[in-house]
Amino acid sequence: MLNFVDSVQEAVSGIQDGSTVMIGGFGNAGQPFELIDALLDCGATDLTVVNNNAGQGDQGLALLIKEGRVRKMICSFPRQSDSWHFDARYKAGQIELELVPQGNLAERIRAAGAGIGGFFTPTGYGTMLAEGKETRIIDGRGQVFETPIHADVALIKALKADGKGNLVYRKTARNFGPIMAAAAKHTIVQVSEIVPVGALDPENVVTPGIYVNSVVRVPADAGSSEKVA
Amino acid sequence: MLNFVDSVQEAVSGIQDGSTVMIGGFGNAGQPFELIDALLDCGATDLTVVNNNAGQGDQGLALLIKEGRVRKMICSFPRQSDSWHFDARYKAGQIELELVPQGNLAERIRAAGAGIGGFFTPTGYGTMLAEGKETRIIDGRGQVFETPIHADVALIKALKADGKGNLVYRKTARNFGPIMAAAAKHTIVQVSEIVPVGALDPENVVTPGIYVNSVVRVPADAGSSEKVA
Amino acid sequence: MGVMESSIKTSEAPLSRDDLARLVARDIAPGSFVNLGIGQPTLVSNYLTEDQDITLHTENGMLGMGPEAKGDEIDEDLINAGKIPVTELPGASYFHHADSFAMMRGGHLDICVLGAFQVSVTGDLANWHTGAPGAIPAVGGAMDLATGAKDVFVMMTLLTREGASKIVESCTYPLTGVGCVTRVYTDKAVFLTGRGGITVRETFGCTLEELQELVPVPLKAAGE
Amino acid sequence: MGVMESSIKTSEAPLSRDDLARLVARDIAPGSFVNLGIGQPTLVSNYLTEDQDITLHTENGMLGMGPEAKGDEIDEDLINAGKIPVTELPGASYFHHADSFAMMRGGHLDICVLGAFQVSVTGDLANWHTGAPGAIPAVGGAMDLATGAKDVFVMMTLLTREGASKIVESCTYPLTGVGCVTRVYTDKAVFLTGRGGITVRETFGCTLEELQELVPVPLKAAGE
Repeated sequence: MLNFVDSVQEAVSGIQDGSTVMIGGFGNAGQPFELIDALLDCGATDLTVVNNNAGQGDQGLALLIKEGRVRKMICSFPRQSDSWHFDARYKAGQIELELVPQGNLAERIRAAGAGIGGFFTPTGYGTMLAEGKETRIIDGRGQVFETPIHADVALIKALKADGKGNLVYRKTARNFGPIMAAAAKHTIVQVSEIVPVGALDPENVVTPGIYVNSVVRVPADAGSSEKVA
Repeated sequence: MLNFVDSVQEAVSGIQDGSTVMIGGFGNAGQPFELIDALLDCGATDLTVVNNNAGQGDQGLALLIKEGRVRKMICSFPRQSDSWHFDARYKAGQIELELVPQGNLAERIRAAGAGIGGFFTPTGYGTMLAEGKETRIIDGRGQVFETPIHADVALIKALKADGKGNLVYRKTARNFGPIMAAAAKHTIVQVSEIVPVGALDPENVVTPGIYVNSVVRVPADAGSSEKVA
Repeated sequence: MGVMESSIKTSEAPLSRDDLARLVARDIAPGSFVNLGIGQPTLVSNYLTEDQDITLHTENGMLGMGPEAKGDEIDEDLINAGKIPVTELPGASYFHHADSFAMMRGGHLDICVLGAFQVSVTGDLANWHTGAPGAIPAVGGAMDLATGAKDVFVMMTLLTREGASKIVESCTYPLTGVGCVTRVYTDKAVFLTGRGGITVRETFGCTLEELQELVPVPLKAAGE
Repeated sequence: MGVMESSIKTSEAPLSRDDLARLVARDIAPGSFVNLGIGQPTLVSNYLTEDQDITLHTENGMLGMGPEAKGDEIDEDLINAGKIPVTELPGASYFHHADSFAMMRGGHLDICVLGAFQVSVTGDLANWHTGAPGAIPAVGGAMDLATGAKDVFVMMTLLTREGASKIVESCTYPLTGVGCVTRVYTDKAVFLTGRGGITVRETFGCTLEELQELVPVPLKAAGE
């Protein structure tokens, strides 16, 4: 069911301890900063978080990790120049890391949304990231079996939602949004603008409303001064 | 490499005997009628054809089958009220049929374009269409292993192409076009209109030009009077 | 096997196809995303109300499908899975075949309504192939629909023309899906399938005991 | 092991990073779709000419990426895989992460240019992880790029700061991909990998014999 809610606090209020939470974004593009802040405020803990990275600087996901609310990260690139909160927790053995090649991360998220039980891919074959995984040779190529990544909740950012929850994105801020929306049981979207039903061209809808559960409007410039460039 | 060609004849001229040819369309929507007619005229034979159906009436794919040019059909729904040419060849044992549930057909075509070596799906589990196939129970659900469907050539129809081969489609005529374009080594597209580079909004491109090899303009009303309603 | 009398709802006469479609339509929860199979299930769309705010999916690449197109509305690029020209409602969206089946197979559709040859007590569905020698098989999207939707409703007459029950202990026709059907709407009764076998929610023009005589599997009233 | 003298091309001096980028750019066939990895490979974009009509892919969801954005062009929603603000060229397109990696993993990109720690004679690539105890591993899209593109070009200095060859018999660092590299561009030579081991296409500021002294695997001139 689709709901339009008035605040990011209300949007995330149902997130339970122990949930798997997907968070959209690649770099700052498409990061639902305000929803992440609300998740921090709401107190949910023991989370498994799926994101391309593991937090940067002293904001958003990095603060969730700093506060000890993340039990496990599933990501492709945790180590960055400013990923100090993750680095500290990881070195202290206080956070679990499942490191996934970025294409496998995307395809596994897509598989969850598409009802695929698992798939074989050449990515990672013969590397330490395939250790312990099932492999087989298909058409002469070594391949690794990868499983879907499902989530309880997805937090994503889009440009506009219409009254049916249909979404469009903006430039490279699209990134993980559409596949996370489909992979999570409950998808929460922050948008810059809510438009009437019929205002989006049906040819150009990127995420159909069937994948969307909660929509909250966050004006595009809200809090942008706090963001790391 | 992308080429803009002047005729459907030129567009299909490189198709070899023994090729696997994907043909877009679901019903009349998105069927590249003129490209199919050109394929009929060019004489290529011993083809494996991938299409949702196996020809209807006395036109297009049905004529290819009538003329004995199709060695094998890979499709989900060969039997229709007017599929008499397929029916006759099939009953005479003159055409091979690989019957694939429609969702598996779509997902296997998508897998080919996406470099997936194979995947497990619940569709077909416990049915005769899974006989002889590898199965396993994943998360308590029976699943069947399905492999990608690659093609030498795809013949598809889109609404517009820009000078980079980027495509947009129209309504439910989109259907198999985008996934077939990605699954074939050589993708041939008939479009109603060719527009300059920059005329399509990058947010709304459905098939990026990387998947397109030959584009030919066929005005929307050309030959439409011959089509079955 | 005896059937206990119960207080389940009944009606004076068996339901017509349209009455059955009206009943199915009424049972669809507001706001649902629904796929209506080709044939009898398509009738359900005639009885969905605007208040219900149901979004129809057609597996050839669309959400927000409207009623059948008439006259000038007919557009050969806008058809449903039965290849019938249809219309587009405000808030619709188009997507390609893999995305459309991903939507179905990923469990995002609330309800799919299908016709059937047979349904077993454990919810197995047979609706695509008679298995007759020489018959040309054609499956379309039936297996994806059967395994993908959260709830699979079947609409059918209870009996074949020859008077045999289509509710069976075990399907004799080739299966479409295993244990996938959750409800069966027939002219004579509504059946619920699932854990613990089949139960009867209501009957139409017959008592549960009369119904039991037509159906070769033990029946009981739902909720008992 | 003796190296036969040959007539392969050479130059007076080793190549600078920019000269190397210019060489790689020149070697990219017109009309190609190319992904340039983070770091040194990004320099290649400075030397692509308009005539070449190269389309750049960035794995965070774009084809038709233009040069780095400056001043008012900077848009936080338009970045490359290195998270640097970039621009959009006419004819660009955007897509989501799974579609973007499907493009790469499905073999649709002609060339991917990557940096490396080591490349083996059979084209194994190590470029993501030193394997040092305590190091936090981070792989990003490296493994997808290495296995997905039709041709994988590596750009690197031939020697580490300590003077060890990065062309090796067998990688000692954790692998990124097996047998995936087709060419290696270094400051001292261009190497071709593939069936039959490694060959040298040209040298820069050294003879093949001098090059052989730096590299612990037997070299021969390409085409011999």
